[in-house]
Amino acid sequence: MAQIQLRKLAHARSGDKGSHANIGLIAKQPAFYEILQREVTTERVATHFDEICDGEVSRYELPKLSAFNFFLRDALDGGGTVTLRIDAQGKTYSAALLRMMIEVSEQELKLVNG
Amino acid sequence: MAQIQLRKLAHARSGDKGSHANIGLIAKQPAFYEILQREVTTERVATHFDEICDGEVSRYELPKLSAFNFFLRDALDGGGTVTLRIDAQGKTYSAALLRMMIEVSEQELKLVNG
Amino acid sequence: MKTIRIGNGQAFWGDSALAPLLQVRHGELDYLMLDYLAEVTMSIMQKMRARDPEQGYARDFVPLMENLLPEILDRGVKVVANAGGVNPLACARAVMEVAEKLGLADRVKVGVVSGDDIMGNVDHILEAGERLANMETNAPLTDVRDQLASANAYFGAFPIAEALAQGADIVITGRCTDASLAVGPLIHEFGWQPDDWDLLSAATIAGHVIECGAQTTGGNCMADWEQVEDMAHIGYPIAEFSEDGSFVVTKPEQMGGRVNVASVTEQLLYEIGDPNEYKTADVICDFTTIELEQIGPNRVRVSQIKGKPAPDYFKVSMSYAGGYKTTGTLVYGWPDAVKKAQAADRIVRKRLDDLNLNFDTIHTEILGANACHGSALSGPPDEDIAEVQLRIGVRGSDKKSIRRFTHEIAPLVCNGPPNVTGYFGGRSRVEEVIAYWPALMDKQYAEPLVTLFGE
Amino acid sequence: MKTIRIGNGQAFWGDSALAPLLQVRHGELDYLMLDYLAEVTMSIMQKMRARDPEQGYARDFVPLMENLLPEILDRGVKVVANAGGVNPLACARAVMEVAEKLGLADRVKVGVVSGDDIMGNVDHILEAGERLANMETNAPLTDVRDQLASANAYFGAFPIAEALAQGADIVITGRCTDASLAVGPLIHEFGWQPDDWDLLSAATIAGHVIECGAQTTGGNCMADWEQVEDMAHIGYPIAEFSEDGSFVVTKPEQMGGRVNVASVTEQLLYEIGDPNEYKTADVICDFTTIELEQIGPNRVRVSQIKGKPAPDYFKVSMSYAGGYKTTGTLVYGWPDAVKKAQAADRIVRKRLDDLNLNFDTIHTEILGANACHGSALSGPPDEDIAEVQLRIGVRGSDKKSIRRFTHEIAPLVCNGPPNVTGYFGGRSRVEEVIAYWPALMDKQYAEPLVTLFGE
Repeated sequence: MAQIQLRKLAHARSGDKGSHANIGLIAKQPAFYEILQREVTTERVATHFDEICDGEVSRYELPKLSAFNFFLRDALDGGGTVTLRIDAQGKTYSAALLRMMIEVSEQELKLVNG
Repeated sequence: MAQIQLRKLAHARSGDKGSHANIGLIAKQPAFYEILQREVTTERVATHFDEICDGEVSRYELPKLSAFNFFLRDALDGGGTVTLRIDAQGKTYSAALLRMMIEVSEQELKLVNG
Repeated sequence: MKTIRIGNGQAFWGDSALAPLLQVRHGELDYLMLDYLAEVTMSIMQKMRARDPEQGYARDFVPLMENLLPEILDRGVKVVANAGGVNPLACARAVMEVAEKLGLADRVKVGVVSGDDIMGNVDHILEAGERLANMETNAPLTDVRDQLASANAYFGAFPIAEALAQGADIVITGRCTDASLAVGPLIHEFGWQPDDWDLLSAATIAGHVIECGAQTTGGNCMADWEQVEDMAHIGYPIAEFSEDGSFVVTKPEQMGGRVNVASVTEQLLYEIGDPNEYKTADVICDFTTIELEQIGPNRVRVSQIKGKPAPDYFKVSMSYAGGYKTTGTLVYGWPDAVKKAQAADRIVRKRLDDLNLNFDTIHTEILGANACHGSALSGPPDEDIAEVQLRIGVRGSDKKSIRRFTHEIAPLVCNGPPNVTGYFGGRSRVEEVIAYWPALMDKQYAEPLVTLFGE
Repeated sequence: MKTIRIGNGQAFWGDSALAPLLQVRHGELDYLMLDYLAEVTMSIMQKMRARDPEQGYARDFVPLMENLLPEILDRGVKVVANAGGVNPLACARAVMEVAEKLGLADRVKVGVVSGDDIMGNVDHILEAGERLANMETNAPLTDVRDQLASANAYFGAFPIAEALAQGADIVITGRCTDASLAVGPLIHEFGWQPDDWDLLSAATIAGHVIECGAQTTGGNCMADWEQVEDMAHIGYPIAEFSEDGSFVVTKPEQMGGRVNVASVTEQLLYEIGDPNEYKTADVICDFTTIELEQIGPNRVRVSQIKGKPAPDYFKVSMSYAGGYKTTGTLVYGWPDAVKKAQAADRIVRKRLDDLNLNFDTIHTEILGANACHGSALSGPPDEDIAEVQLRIGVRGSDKKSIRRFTHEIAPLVCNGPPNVTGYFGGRSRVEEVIAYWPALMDKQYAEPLVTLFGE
């Protein structure tokens, strides 16, 4: 087993919906989709964003796009016009998710490293 | 001989005079004054501040205070109200000077490391 | 097979002033879609209209039309824009003035979609039994009724199609779902009915993909961003929509940027909730069946889109006065920049304590160390960092406390940790917080109104 | 031996609002000295007076006096402040109004030193043969005569002593050398003559040491800054001046901070040129003979000060309209934050090139990497930095170009590198540059005028 950073396997984009944020997480290759599905669980994302997100996290699957949508409730200190955060609309939360360390098998590691 | 950073031997304060800046450099102990006198020359300071200072550098000695005053002409992109620099009044130039690496003998090094 | 080319030339109020011009010139467009309205924008426009009853729309749209008008008339490109903000009729009047100034008034028809502003009817709607509860908290609107500043229904695309059917060359709307700006022209061109769910869903997704401008063509894209070509001259996106309900995302060939599956996927997922049920006034879209295919350089085909019957309510976007806030900043330089900023923060908080002020929140960020992702995710800061910016924000309902806070930043320059700068803007401005109140409302309570200018 | 205690309670306009109060309460003062005028401040006040002829002084001084007046009268503390800015008479009128409101008008005399404003005489002075050449560039004033916004002579301390001799409890000045605010009381108390060079020099240096407030008592001090005690409640400095021309620097015992040789030395060297010849209107000071001695906890004795005859000219501080400037900012987040900011900078510069705009300077800084000390000194940036702030500034005489630049920042949010935020302030404000023109002028061309209010 090996620990690697999520950004090796995926890219992402994030934004706001009122006081919630969403992060679209996209596998760099369709073959990585299952690794993301296993590793980037709702629970792990909620823990990862503990300091930022005050509400629940939901995960939605979009296998045809090799992607997931994460919905983070109350993750913007009240939303775009209310918040005191510099990232008022969660535009950098995409990268925050990609900081996550995930566990992959040696075989998967080879796949990722191409 | 050894290379050490000036901040080991000195502290400093800086500010503006119109479009010029000054830096007061003060030996942490009177015994360091002569090292500063030898190492922190007008020429070396001018080279050190090449990117920041467009004019001449002058050095003034204040041995009774174990200190020097450096006067940097045209070092503020036009001065406090004109400049586009975040450090409009050169308040952090003191620390910039303390980045300088200077050369000391082994004996002096012992003195500095106390 | 008939195709219609819709290009986006503006992703938000403040986007590139040149983009619409270049899109018209190089995009071979049938329609130019311009999106000016973020949720944040509506509250800004509200403040503008409060100061001047002839304002409250995206002012930049008027000089833009002055530049574009001759060219769009010559090329036969129609414009659909939500530039109307909270005052679409005033916006249309200003555009007609420009047309007259250019001697083109007899060649231009401007259609306006209004009626989304339900501010005057809120009490009636509440009395009729709608709670207008906050979708996020479920609190009833009565909680903030007295502070309410604006209330607008998110209309769909049919009123836009109606304006085009009446002959409008330019359609100006107030609040409508962003994607409608693309869906309206497609309804008009293809003659769709309100229950063409799959087609309406496909058109909505086409609108969603292009509504954020260059975010689809390589801008703000994490996938291989360094490989995006000539970002300085990035082309804005075009949806080439076929009558079969598929579309191709592309950009003007002559311009920079990159349209590939990665950038289109990032944008598909931008600002959505449940991808099985993306709701607009006209349809519920399903994102999970979408298929993407790179069919040529900078051409991505989007197909297999399904839709479900529209909800029987409008989403309503309301704003209300929610107190005050301000953020004070200082820059601390090397060495030990983070330590100094932290010490300064502790000093300010102690002094605020002594003053017995009243805040709902005090929030500190150290830019360079933990501002975007917080301390836990950002990891230990670089001890040798060149400088950081300390940002202390306060929010609350007591304006005096917020104002008093603004006096506590500058003194640190002489009475706090050393090597401090970046304080030349003076005391920070106390801002009124305009908070956002999203709700649902039965469609009977708002009626789109189409008006034509220039007949 | 007679000693006089002068405390500083304000280092600049915007310094701690509580400091003067605490200094009066705990400092056992004879005089409270308040410094409001940086060079930058004069140009801000100039703009204020242009908008309203009853403004142009440090407004905060008036509510401060409202708070302090009963206490300073009870304790017999006199106040000397350059709060008058470019409108000392208006400032004095406002203070007298406050005294009346408090029912203390019959117990207060306010002395005003004016006459430093030579704006109305500039042409006369030029015709009389003075060049008023820029001390920094030697260019003649005629180069910027048409853009001239203000012209003030730096007066010395004798007019302040005169106001005190006339019985003033509060002395309000316009432009004078900062140290004069301390020298004036000492002249008055000790009865010095204009040729008491050593004493005037010592008093000037005492004023210089305390004029920047807490910078003498552990604030903004690089020497062991982490060891400074209770910086949240830092005491402001006091000079305890003896008739022999030595003085002790100290602070109120009850308060935090630290007075030691290191902090006093840093402040001695603050904003000086040639230490052999520090010139004011009253004397030329020599800093090279000064001796410092720690004579007790938070007590540093300053002695052995020498002075030389005063110059026969006044320094004149002038300001003129020098074009326009603005700075646009964006925040780029991890990963590769610096690379993204650099790419964005290249994009903006290319777009500005395309627009054919006219700037004197375009200046880019990346806060977190090179903003304070430049790239060469800051060294390679941390590749893993949490975020940086990109700051692009432009300056020039063509206002349209500067304004057009402000439209080029926000678009990067969607059409530039990814993970960008921090753009919610809207377009940056175009500022008029008020530039500074220091010159020398024969003393005959300006006459200090002392006026007493409240008799």
